[in-house]
Amino acid sequence: MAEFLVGAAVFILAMVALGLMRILRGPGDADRIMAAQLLGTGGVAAVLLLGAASGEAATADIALTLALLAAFAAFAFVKAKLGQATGESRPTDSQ
Amino acid sequence: MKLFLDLWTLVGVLAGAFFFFAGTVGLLRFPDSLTRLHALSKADNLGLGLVVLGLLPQMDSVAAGIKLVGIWLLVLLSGATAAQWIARTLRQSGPGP
Amino acid sequence: MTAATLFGLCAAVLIGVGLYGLIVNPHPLRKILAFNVVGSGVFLLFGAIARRGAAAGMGGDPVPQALLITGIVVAFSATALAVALLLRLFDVSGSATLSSDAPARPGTDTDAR
Amino acid sequence: MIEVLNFGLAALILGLAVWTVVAREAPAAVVGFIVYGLLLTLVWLQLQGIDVALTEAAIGGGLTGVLLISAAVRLRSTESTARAQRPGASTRWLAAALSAAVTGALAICVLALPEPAPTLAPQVLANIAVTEVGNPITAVLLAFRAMDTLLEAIVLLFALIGVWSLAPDRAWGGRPGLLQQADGNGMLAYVARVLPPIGIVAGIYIFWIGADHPGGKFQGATLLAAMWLLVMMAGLVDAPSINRRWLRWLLVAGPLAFIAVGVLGAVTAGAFLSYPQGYAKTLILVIEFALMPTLTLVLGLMLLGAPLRGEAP
Repeated sequence: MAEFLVGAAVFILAMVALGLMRILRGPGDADRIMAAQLLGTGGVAAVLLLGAASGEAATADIALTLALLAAFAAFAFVKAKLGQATGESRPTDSQ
Repeated sequence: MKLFLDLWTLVGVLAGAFFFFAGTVGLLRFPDSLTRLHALSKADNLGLGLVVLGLLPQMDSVAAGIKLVGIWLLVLLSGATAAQWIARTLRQSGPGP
Repeated sequence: MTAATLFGLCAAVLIGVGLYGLIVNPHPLRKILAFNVVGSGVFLLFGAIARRGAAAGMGGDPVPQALLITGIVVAFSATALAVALLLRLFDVSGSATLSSDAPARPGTDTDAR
Repeated sequence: MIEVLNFGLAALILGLAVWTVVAREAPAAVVGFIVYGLLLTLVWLQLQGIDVALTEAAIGGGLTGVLLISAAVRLRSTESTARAQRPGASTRWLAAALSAAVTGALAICVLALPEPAPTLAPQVLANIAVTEVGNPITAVLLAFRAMDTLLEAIVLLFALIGVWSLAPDRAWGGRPGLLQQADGNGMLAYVARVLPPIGIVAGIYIFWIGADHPGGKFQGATLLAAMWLLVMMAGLVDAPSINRRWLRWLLVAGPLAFIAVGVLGAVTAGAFLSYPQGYAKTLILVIEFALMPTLTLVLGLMLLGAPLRGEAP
């Protein structure tokens, strides 16, 4: 069973790694963030599969941390992007 | 019983892996950013969900299983929000090619 | 090849790649990124050495592993300070360059005048 | 199958490192770096460093990503000038040669590492019973090498003071970061109400199990800081002014408690930071509890950056 679980982790990682081609191709930053998002989810799945294969219970906590922080980069990116688009100026520049 | 549980894991994990495959194909092949976003959410929701479902019988305790499901729910919540937010920036700048 | 040797060699290449980026990329933010690549390479090298020290039923030598945790947190604080410096430079001069002859946007900040 | 996984991971992180260095645009490079941090978590797992993997997942993938992506988007306009300053071919070749030499030397060192490898694991195992904690990493961090951890906490504090000192004069003592408008769409505000309760519980849980299992104050504090940032990002609360007295006291409380325990050790057990017989675990817990809010605040405030807005509303 352990061998199968590791194999599944390898397959999922290989798949999401192919998705990283989107980081190379773009065209926009949003597409790149999407690829990172996909790899984040794939990473959570891989950590869980490897943890089940090795029987190490603590790996679930790593997956938990990844899951909690998975979308933070995307939030920060959108926030910065929207801030720029609406012309939100830094106060230092406006005075 | 052991055989049935292992079979359950096999089917669940394979089905999950398939959705990751589908998500990647969509991310690479779909023509514009919004459709690619759609493909991405499938991997988030179903791919990880099915992997978690498949792994449940392999857990030692009920608490470990609950934690697993909790992780999936967290990814669902933040993934859905991130997708909605990315869509907002896309809409603002107009859908790209 | 053991995992420790494989990732040790991988770390050596990471340090080289990061060093190249640190020298060649003129943009400060890219230099910070490259520096972080060098840093993670050093950490990985240390981690590979820790893994080789597996003994007494532990998967790796716990002393270097504990130092790695310290190192990762300190590296983050250094990165945060560097980014804050860079953003301040951008606010004051309107550009983010390390070269002294670059055109600066004068008088954008009350302190700069 | 494990070999396939290890080789695949090594190839992926190398590819992403190269991408981070050569990508044309900074945001694209930063996204590459975020993914790189995520994959490093898996590498740490393969190297049996679960505690390190947890730290990397929290800081390498999470906080650093947020810090760098915001900076990259903001500095977008400066990239074209920087591109024009790219050094000539001869410099690039020299840099490549230098980097290759460094890599080669390190690779030789890796292959020539002594066999059997030196290790301190048996010593840790022999002495861990004295500290009464079950996680060897925690024992190293807070008993055997407690001095390092104390200095680290102080370094973090100094880095924060460094960030703050970059404030324009009139904003000194004000609120750090930009004013975040409340999210009109409501989606982020929704997540910022639902996620933090779970995240705070998870952060305290990871902090608490750190005594006996992988986990600890750094990882837990990172999660708490991230939840705080989320609430601020959604505009639900504003960042505190940095001249608030409670804030400053909490920032120094951790290191001060640590030093106090150290001095106590000097008086009762004969050396700075040594714990009197039978009180090791209690004192370790005191230090950890005092450091937790300090670390949370320092990590969160460092991401917010220098104060930019004056005290006035």
